[in-house]
Amino acid sequence: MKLLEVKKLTKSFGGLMAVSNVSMVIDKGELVGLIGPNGAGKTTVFNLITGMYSPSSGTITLFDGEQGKPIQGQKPNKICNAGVARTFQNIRLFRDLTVLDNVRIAMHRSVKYRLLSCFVHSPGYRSEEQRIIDESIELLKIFNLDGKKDELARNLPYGEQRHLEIARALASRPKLLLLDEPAAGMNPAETAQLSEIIRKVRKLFNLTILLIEHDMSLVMKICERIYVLDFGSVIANGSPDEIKSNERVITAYLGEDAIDA
Amino acid sequence: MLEIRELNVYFGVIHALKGISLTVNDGEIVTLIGANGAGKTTTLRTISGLIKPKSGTISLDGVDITNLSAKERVKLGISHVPEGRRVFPAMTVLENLELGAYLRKDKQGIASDLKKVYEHFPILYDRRRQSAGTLSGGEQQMLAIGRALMSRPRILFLDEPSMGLAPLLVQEIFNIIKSINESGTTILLVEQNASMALKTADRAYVLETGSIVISGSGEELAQSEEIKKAYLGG
Amino acid sequence: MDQFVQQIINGISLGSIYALIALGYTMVYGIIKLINFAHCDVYMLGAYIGYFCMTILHLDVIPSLLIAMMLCTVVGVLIEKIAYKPLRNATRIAVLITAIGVSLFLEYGTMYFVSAQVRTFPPRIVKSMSAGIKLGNINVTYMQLMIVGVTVLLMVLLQFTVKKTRIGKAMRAVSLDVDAAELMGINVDTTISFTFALGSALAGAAGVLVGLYYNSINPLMGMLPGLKAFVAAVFGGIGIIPGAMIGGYFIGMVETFVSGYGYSMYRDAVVFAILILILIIKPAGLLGRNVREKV
Amino acid sequence: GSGSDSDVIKIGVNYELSKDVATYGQSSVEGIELAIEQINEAGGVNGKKIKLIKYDNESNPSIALTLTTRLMTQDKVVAVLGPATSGAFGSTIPLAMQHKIPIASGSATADGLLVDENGNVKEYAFRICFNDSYQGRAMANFALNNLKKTKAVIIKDNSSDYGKGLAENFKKTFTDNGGTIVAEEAYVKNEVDFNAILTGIKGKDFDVIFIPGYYNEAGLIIKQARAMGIDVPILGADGFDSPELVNLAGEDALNDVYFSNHYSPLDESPVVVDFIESFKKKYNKEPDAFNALGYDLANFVVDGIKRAESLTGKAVKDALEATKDFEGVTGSFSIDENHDPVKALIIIELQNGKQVSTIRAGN
Amino acid sequence: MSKGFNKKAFIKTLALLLAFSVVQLLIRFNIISYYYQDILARVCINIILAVSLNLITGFTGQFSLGHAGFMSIGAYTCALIIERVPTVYGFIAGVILGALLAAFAGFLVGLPTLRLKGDYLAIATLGLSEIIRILFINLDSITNGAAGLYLQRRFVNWFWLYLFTVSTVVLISNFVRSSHGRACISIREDEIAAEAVGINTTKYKVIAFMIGSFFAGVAGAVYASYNYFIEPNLFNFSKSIDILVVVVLGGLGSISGSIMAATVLELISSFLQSVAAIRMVLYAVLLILIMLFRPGGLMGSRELSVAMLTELRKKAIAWLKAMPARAVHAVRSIAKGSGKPGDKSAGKGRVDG
Ligand SMILES: Nc1ncnc2c1ncn2[C@@H]1O[C@H](COP(=O)(O)OP(=O)(O)OP(=O)(O)O)[C@@H](O)[C@H]1O
Ligand SMILES: Nc1ncnc2c1ncn2[C@@H]1O[C@H](COP(=O)(O)OP(=O)(O)OP(=O)(O)O)[C@@H](O)[C@H]1O
Ligand SMILES: [Mg+2]
Ligand SMILES: [Mg+2]
Repeated sequence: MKLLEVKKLTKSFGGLMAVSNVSMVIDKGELVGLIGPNGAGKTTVFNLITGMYSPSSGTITLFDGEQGKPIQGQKPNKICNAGVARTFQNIRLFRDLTVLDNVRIAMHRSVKYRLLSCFVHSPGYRSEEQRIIDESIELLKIFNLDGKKDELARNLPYGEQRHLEIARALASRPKLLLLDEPAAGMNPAETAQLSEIIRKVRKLFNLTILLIEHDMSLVMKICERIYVLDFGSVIANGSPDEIKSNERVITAYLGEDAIDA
Repeated sequence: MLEIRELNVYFGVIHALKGISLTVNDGEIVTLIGANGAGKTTTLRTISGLIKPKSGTISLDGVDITNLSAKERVKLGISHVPEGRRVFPAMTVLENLELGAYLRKDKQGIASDLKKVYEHFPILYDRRRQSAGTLSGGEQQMLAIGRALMSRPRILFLDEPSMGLAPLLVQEIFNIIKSINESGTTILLVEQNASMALKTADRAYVLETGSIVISGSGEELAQSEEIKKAYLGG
Repeated sequence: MDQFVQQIINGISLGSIYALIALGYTMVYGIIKLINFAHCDVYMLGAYIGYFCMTILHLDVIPSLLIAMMLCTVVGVLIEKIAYKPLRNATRIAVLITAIGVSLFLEYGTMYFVSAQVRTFPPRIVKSMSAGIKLGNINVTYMQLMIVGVTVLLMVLLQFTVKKTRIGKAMRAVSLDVDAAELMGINVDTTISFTFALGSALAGAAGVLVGLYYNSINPLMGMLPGLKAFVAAVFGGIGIIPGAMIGGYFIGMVETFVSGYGYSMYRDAVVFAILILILIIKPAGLLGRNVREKV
Repeated sequence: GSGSDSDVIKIGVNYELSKDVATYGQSSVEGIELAIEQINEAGGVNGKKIKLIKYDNESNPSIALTLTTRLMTQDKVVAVLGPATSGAFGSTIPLAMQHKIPIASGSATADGLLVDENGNVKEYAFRICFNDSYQGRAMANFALNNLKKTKAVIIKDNSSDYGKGLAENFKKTFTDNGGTIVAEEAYVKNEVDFNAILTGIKGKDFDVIFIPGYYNEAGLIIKQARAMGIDVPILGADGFDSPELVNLAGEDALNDVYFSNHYSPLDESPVVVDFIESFKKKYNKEPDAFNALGYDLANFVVDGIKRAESLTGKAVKDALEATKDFEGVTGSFSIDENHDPVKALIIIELQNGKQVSTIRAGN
Repeated sequence: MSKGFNKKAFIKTLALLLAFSVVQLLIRFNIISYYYQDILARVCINIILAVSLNLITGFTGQFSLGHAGFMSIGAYTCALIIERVPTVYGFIAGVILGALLAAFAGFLVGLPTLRLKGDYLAIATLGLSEIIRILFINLDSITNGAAGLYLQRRFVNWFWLYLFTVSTVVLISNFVRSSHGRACISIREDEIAAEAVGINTTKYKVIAFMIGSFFAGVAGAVYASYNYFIEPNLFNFSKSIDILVVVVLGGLGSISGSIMAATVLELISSFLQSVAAIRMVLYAVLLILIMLFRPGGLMGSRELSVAMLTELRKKAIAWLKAMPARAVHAVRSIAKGSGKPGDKSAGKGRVDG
């Protein structure tokens, strides 16, 4: 069953075609990789899907069951509320807030009380706040961050910041999660740990995941299907094994002796 | 060439570097590895003069440079590719590169170095009029390295140069590091990609929460079980 | 028709004054992202220094101007060293409050010494400055021509400095990333001091020129044009040198035409309304590019 | 019993010493301090020295209010001088009524300031300056009757109640008696460039300009108007009175300028001559209207204190109310039932920067 | 759990009532003089202003230089109503209507200008408040122009001041601690990330502006009635700056900081009155010094809490305990003739504490 369909997506900056004519389909429950050389347009695809940019042309459709809804060009918060969450290539946490607050903010979407009742803190308000805290802590537990819930995000080590970003993205209860280089800056041990976590949350939250990553050990290990982008266009699409042996991908991206991992 | 003795750095109450000593000999590639937050970046920033140490000495070619300004250190031949690239976003690629040669006056030398950088990173030539802030992550990394080379350094610090680069480029970058080194530049390399780093380096130091715990030749460390377990994912 | 031309002349000369002050705002803003509220008070100091040179030392206009520029440079650099430099790593708004403090200090420090009274320049000098050309019904004084000339010249020089010279490149680098600039071998402190020196020298010159032009100075004289100049800088795109100029002329023109056609009571309201409209259309000012951060 | 057991008598000074209208406050206080110095040198009041307690209200009526409270209840003064502007002065009147301590201003000119909505005088408030309607009317009549001008342009100080009050009253009298207002323009304090306004009116048909405002800006308006070739008579009020007017406008520009005032330096009465001399000695400059009004204000209040039966607010108020033929620098005056001074107004003519004649004007 | 919460709220309410009654009694028995009442009133009004601006600038991160404009709408509305209906009911109606109109203005301002960022927004808000002021000057027939409006009666007393101040503080701090408040804070922290986690940033900016201006309107109304007099120039650019100074000095994003700064600044200001001639110079120097030594403001973005007080107390006790030793040391070193070392350590202790 389709969850996301991208059709003929194009984005140009001035004369530069960052993304050109990209079409892809992601089914519900899949874990799909998006790889390609630096500057191929991967992050731009994410930015288009999440509404950070509006496309020059093309459509992006998000499915709810059979029902498809175009989301291109909408504001990021709308798209998030439609069920798409993301992390950023350059970590963008709320650095001066606590770990707990980072997650709580992202739960805003599910908050049930009205604007006026938050002025007086009615009983309903209080139980709802408690729910938010409880659920946030549950979420942090998955990432082993519950013990640090009162620390400022900026004071976390890099790896934990990446984890927190994923936790925050999950807090909005997305159907589709976009991860932009989650393993960047991590050492192999940490990367291994990350892949475990990705597996776990995927099961737990019934997630569909689209993942950008340059660490092939991670990508090849966990992705079921991979799209390869080069100069803004899809040059290959297939299972990890197919991709590994694709000549075009090897010359453009992987290099001859990269697949020892 | 570079000698660091008993370096102590504090951030407020955090004791980030706890009496670090290390040496880099002329012509070597030395790598500094360690987990996140171990203090690798802090070490580099201290050596290049962005952070003032509480105690300890740094000397270059036997001259104490602990109290020199960053500018004077650049003059003496230190160049630093900082963590997170730190390109000048609103300036074009070309302007960024020119700034790398800020302290140099030899127009011809600069021009030929510029050519060399473009040879190393052809994509930078294509993007030379684009503002650096809109480059992709990998492109920015190349720019940062290119910019550092423009000062024609004698010793180059690289802080996680492979971060966010495509596999092909990772190899490429390490090749470039090697060739830069071969053309006479001494290199101090901080890396998360420990296996590549150890492969490339002559010697290595392992940093853990602000102290150096192990040091040795690159090969030696690459074989060490401890290292394998902690840093090589083995 | 005559009236129209005359109003354009009025607008240009008023605009030049705003532009002259706005250049200083914009330069400092460009490098440390600080709305240097004290800038308009350095302008006021310049006027007083010129005044004392001419009345007490009986100097001529040009030497007074130079002395004022020199002393203002010193003041500007001192302000930066004492009040702003310790706050390099603080939030911008904290520095802004400090700048307000410095501004109050200069205003009331000056007022304490020279009282709030307006001062006028010696008649001999004022007379020599108020000559002009008459073309039919249209009046242009040499002073006006001089102010316009100086403003345009300075703008060109500044733009050249920032875009083409080494120090200019250093200024831009510092404004983008202090640490990285330092790694390039740029002396950040010197560069910032240089910017303040340049801006303050401009303010000093503007103070003397404008003081002479209108022949009226007082310790609070910087407030009104300071605010307008700041608005002008933002209007043109703060941090952008030609922007300050365009902003200055724009505001000068709008003010002139609104007043000139009988709506002087609503003058500032109209200026601000247009400003807001323009900002809504161009959120980073007329010349500013609204670059969305790449994520 | 305010301070009756000590050997000083405290008078509060609540003036605009900083921010927007610091010039008015500072000038007033110069006059006040000179007067008190002289009084103390002459032995004070019944052997007691006068002590001024001086605060800065930052040109802000709201702070003026606090300071009045402070002066009346903490410092226990017998009277408060100031503030200078009508707004600030008016806002403190309720406190004077509440604490029963007189306050007096030398420059709060707004009409109706001292009476409540039922027309009853607010007992504890006094002033020694003309009100706006008096001067506005006088100048309108002067323009119509003496100068025979009927088409006026008003350029008013839009940031002060003074400018607004004068303009309104001038306009009313002028139009009621057959004149027309061709244009009404406005500026704000500390402005220096009036070329746009002047160019704008230049094309119109008018024969007199009225500038309700202060010399700081008026001087520049006159200068710029004359430079532009506008040579109709220019009228103003006591805000013009300052030696700086000549410096600002330049002698050549000050032709056919008329303004209403309390006194003229041409006046040879000994009070005026003495005042000018001692003022020059103390401050090394010529006095202006605010200086003179401040000086008179202090003397007026001390005169009241001298005559008061006791040092209570009520007694001082009664004494001030009874003031008759007080010989001030700004003219001799008595206090009327509305606590306004009854004093003559003169109109001064300037030619080539010199005061050439004074015209006694009634209404 | 929820029982504990109620207890806390109960204790807080009790403390608030107690504070009110104590001051009320002190005023009754004339222990708090008129002058101190006056200072109290000003502090209260400044607290309302600062806390409301803090919501906009401190919590939501929107740099506003136009708070005085919103305040003036409340002030004029209230004054005009009181003028016609000079009763307590008129006053209450004035406050409510003033606040609502100010909030409406906040809404109008918010919609178009909120796509502006940083200094551009600041200048737009400054412009709007100036436009409002100029309108008040020129709408002569309603506002009496530059001459201002006089009010014969003062309705504001300790009861009203306390009510309005406490309500403002409680309502706004409740708001910022709610999910909606956190949405505002996230805008300050990182607008792009906030959008990405589903926060409608435009909506929350407008909400922050509306709530902030609502309470600025309340402050304005109270101010008008307290002062007997208002004029357009009371609400000029410098007034906005004054409010901003309080907020920054207290700490952006700290309500207790705003409260403290409003109090401290008022006290400093009245203290400096005794040196009228150079008070502004001293004030300026103080301002600079405070910012140099505490660039994050008195409180940073933290709130005053019991834990913090305990810590402070501990520090103070330690400091006091060390006093005798220090004194002995000082005496000794003076005896030895090595200057006055006591000064240095004392000064340092203060800056650190
Ligand atoms: N806002 C922008 N303005 C101009 N060019 C842009 C902009 N954003 C992206 N680009 C360009 O589009 C191309 C694709 O960038 P993108 O960030 O999507 O690459 P990427 O595939 O994510 O690369 P990397 O793996 O290095 O992160 C790059 O060449 C980049 O310079
Ligand atoms: N400016 C700073 N202020 C406070 N603490 C800092 C600062 N910079 C670094 N630290 C702390 O110093 C320690 C060392 O940091 P450093 O950045 O040097 O680590 P690193 O080894 O480079 O880690 P990474 O692999 O994540 O880059 C960390 O605990 C970090 O939190
Ligand atoms: Mg990318
Ligand atoms: Mg690092």
